[in-house]
Amino acid sequence: MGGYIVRRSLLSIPLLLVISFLTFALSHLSPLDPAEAVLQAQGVPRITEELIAATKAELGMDRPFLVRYADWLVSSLKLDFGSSYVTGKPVWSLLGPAFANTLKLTLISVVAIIVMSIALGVLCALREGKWTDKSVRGVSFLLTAMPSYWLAALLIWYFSVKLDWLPTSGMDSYLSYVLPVIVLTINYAGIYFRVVRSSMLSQLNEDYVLYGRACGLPERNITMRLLRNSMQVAVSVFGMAIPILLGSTVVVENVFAWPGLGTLTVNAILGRDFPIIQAYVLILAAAFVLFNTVSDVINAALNPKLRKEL
Amino acid sequence: MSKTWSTGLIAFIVSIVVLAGCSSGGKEGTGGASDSGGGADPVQELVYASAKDINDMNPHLYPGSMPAQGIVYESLVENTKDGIRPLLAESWDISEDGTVYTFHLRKDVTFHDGEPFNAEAVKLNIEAVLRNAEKHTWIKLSAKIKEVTAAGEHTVELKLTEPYYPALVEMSMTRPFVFISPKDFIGGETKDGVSGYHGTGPYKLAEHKTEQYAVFEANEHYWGGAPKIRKITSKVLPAGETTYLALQKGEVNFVFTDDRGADSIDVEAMNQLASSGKYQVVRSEPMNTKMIVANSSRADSPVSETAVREAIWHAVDRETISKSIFSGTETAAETLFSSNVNYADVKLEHRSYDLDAARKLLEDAGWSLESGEVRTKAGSPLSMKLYYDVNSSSQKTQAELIQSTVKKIGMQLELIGEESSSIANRRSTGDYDLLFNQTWGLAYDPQSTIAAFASETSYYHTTSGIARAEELYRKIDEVMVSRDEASRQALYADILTIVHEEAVFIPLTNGSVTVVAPAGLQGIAFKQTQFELPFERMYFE
Amino acid sequence: MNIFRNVWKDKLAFLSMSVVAAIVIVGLFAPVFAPHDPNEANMELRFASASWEYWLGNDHLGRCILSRIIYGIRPSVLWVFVALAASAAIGAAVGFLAGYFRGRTDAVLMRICDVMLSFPGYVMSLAVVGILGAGLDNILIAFVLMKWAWFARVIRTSVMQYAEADYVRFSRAIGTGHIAIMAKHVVPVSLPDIAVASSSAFGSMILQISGFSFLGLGIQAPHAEWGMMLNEAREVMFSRPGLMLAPGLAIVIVVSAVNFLSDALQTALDPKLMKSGKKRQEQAAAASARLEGREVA
Amino acid sequence: MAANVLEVSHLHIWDSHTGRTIVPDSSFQVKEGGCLAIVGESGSGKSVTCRAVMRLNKNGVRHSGDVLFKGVNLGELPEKEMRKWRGKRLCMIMQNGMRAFDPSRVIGAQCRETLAQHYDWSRSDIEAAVIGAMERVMLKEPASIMNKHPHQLSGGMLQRVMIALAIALEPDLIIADEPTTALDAISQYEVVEQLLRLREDLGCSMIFVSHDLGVVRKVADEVMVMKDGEIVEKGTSEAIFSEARHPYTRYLVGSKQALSRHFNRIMGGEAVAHR
Repeated sequence: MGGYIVRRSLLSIPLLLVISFLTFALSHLSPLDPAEAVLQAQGVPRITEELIAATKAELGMDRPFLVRYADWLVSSLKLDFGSSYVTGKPVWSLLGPAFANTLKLTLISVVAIIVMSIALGVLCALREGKWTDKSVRGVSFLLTAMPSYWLAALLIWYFSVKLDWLPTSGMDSYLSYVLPVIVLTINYAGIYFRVVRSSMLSQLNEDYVLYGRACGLPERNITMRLLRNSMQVAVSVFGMAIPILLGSTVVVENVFAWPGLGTLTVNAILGRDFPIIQAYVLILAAAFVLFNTVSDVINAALNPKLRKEL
Repeated sequence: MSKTWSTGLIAFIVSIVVLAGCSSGGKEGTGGASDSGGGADPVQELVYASAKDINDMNPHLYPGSMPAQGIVYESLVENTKDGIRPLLAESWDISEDGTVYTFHLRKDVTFHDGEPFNAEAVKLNIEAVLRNAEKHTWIKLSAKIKEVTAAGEHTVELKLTEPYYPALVEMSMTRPFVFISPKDFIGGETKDGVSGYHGTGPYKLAEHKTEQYAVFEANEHYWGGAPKIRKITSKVLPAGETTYLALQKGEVNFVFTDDRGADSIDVEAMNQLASSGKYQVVRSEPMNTKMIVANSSRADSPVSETAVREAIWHAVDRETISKSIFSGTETAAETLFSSNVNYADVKLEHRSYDLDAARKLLEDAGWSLESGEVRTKAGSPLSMKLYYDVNSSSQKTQAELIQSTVKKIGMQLELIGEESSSIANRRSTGDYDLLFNQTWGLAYDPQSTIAAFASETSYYHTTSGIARAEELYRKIDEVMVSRDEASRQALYADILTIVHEEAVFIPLTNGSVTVVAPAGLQGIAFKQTQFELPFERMYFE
Repeated sequence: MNIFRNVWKDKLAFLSMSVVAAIVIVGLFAPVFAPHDPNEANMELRFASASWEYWLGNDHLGRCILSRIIYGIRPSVLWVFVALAASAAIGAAVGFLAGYFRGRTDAVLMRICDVMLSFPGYVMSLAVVGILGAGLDNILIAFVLMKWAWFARVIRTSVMQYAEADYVRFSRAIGTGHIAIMAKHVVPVSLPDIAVASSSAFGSMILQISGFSFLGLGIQAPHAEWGMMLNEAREVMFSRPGLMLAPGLAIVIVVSAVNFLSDALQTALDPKLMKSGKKRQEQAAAASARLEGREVA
Repeated sequence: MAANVLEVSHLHIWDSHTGRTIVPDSSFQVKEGGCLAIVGESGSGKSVTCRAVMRLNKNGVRHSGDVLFKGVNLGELPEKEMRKWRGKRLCMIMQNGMRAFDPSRVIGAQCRETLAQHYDWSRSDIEAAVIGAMERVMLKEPASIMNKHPHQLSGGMLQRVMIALAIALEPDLIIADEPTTALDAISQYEVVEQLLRLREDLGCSMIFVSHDLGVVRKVADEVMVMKDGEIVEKGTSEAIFSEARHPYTRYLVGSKQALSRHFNRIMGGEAVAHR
């Protein structure tokens, strides 16, 4: 097992290198000269050739591409992603708090998603083909088909305006979490509960269920067995939910004015603040790789067959 | 072993996540700004909605929010309705030849950090700005200052390389010639950032949570007397409808037209708020003119033809725009400057909304409608690009309306929404056919706006393609140095006539600054620019 | 063809199919179905409510909302479909090569896919749009760039099953060319899998692209697009909430129809897969793999 | 004469989804202390019949007819009561030990869970009972087996764990659904031995499902042959093996004869296996 973890982790290193390179190269695909982008982003009213040249030298942009890449990579490892073009502040000082805010939203949502999908998935699997199963699936289909911003708007309209129970936006108190979490949960639980349901169903025909019943075990115990075993499929899926959600809260953050990564990045994109975009992409891609590795390792732990493949 | 291990892992992850959730929730509950919303009790506090974060408050650079910088920092003089008035300088003398400005500073001013505001501080600040001159080329004064000297504890001398008539106006602008405590300089400079944001203004920055809010507290030692409004919070609310809700619920209690000229809530919503009795809506007198700028120098585009520009002018239904899009809050503008602007009361022929006239103009200019819906001339279609600020819904609506009307005269407009900074860039590089813009406001009109006609960063590309460009630039140069009122008036009349005849600035409406404030707020006033508001004069009864 | 017969039998699936087909036809022949010019402004009808002439009322420029919804099908559904088809085609090509030839080809191609898949798709689309600039075309490009690898993965898995089938081995043994084998034996049998994979990604792509338009990164005015219409409606959301209804429902209807259809396709394929418990478990794993394609906007 | 512990009459089993009949109409009895073998090819309805007795068929599969267990009609028993009877009075032994246990928990936990369901014993009593039962089925080091996951044990061992569990539960009727099919010859032998001992020790009755006539001959008193859901022949073991009337039975006996010989050889070589 230890060997597997080492091998799997080693595999992700070249992957991370490729990702970091692409991320870095990405900003050079822009039709806009980075130095010009810096000046524009700073809102300098007049941009001259000399100013561009001076800015280039100042930012070290006159050095060869690969040198800059290496430099950026090394400092990135120390969470030093350079300075924002727009504000001149270190990128991490902007990204860090935003990341924390998005992480809070994401983690709470993931918990809600997990709880909801397990509850619904188990319910539907145990009542497969019955009215409950059909209606839950039908409703979840409709809910997942709703654009999140539309759903958010409806919820704001009802809970914040009509009932005046919850704040409309921002991140001021516990209550601020309620609506964004609900929107994310509805959108994702509708998908994830299907995974739980189908993996429960795949377990339902297993002999251990029959044997358990034949031994006179109550349904509660049987359900626990089912749950424990179907979770093995679900655990890797849920593991990936965290990075997926981290990267997909953009629209929800936009609607709820959540001071998180999505808001920061959309602004960075509109303001062509490349260091922030780079850091954002790098961090999320790294999170993806990390969680992928972890979920592979977990899978391997659960299923010894997989270990040999590597 | 692996099975129990996995179960344990799930439990572990879940518990971590739950813990994280709880702890974060707890923190938010105690440390948040939830109590900052205006309640029923009229506390002396304003929370205004802002589409963007206040950003870097360094007053010698440009990313910061202008309304925020305006209450923290001050300039030596102030541009008011009645001309240039004292601010940090009590008085000033200008030498005979117009090259030496001597400012006598107020003696009772300190920076927010307690540092004295004196000649030395002024010198350090202006010199720091000048050392970063390449970023300030738009403000001509920055290239004309030869030397700053402290002639005494409270006397500063500004030596110019040549006389420059708008010098005081440029000294009055929100940036860059404003003053920050020299203690906040990093290595004697401000161009690479500052360590604090201590100005001399009526408010000081107390707390800033990026992308969330910024809190400004009243400066108790303000030389003009401590302001009555004790606390001003700038809350980031990116979307219009959220702002409306937040106003309704009291999460914010103040909204104003932002520095880009965009209102965060639409007129209808404002009226609803006003009719609820909780809010009042206050509008300034017309401050500027919103317009479409045509790039006359773009030879390969139809927009370089006067007839085409005139046709567009005729195809804009200003009355409808004013009535429907702005619900009458902005009036139709027939000329670049409304007649209440200095020197702008010039007799110019109005081009009314008249599609037939537009068609005739195009027909006469050789643009014929042969087949399809778009006119052509020598094989090329009558098609242009119109850029608008993606964050301004009214610009977008106007653009769509205009696009739909010009279609009737056989003209095709392609609409492109971009960030305001990108549009500013297009204006200075000449990479556009048509774009939305506005004049700079009462403090700057007409002199700064007209000076900008010749400026490469501004409207050079707009004006350089017209037949009488040389004459125009010559007259602009003359008017800047002319010291005789009558000839100045004549020159301005000529200039305005030329750009009007060439139809390069197609006016739309006269814009104003709108404020939505709690019903009980008194003393709501405006400055001469659309970029700032005098919060220090406001109070609750 | 059996699959399609099964889908036919399922009433809900039949309904979904009809809805999707109707929408596609209406979108393709938008000029025929739309009662008005979608871009014609008429300020006198600004925010007018539904009437006999304008069934769904008028928007902030007095344009016919129904016509805009109908024309909006093109970017919101049809162009998304084109992007989907393009990424599925690229993915299928790569998947076929990798799954059929195995060995080194497979390893190299899958490594590339790994790299592509290790980027969070939504984040990357956002970044690509940010760098190339806003616009529907750039979003579609970003989607094709980000999605093909996922298709390649799914299709490879499906091809691998069939490429090892006896008849394929037999064909190989008697010296039939690779291309002939693929065309004759591999492509036809994996088409249903491609259909299932594409249909399951379709709904989420529609959602995501309308989400981009909603953020103002998508299609440019005045062209009608559902996400864009919602964005426009959002500004008057609380004074005229009705405007949010039509485009929102249009999205919900299309996406749920597509999802139901995808589900029906999957179940139609199931009898083959569901016979043994073991296969079913594999299916659950496959479902979870598919899930990544179904990120939500 | 011995009473019947189980009397099944007019059992009709069908799939409610498709309406297909699986078992049209079968009736049979199991004598007190006797062993009835159900023989037939896979898909002939053997397992479905057993599950119908336990009332454990899948959702879609329904049955009608009377199942009398010691005079009580099981079909009329409330589900709660029925659950108490399962395991305690009617015990099942499954074909595949590997899959009969929850793969994610250790054997001991599962045994304890079952016993705790039926006996009001303390944890240590249960432990002792399980260990005792395991020892009786010749499982070495029961304590360490209790701490192992199913995949760490062999099929034969798991089969014997199931038998041990049956011993601890002391049921009136054991239903062994192809308990030897998945095993290699030596494990088969051991398991059959244990089953025989189980009957001797507990004096319980048994339904023994198999398609392996060699094993059946060794274990069963009576044999029932099923084909396509119908009982084609029923009789004592000797009668079936010596003078089968139905052609299908004769075919089965004939075709299995060759294979059985091989099995018998091993059965005869008891001494070798024991060492």
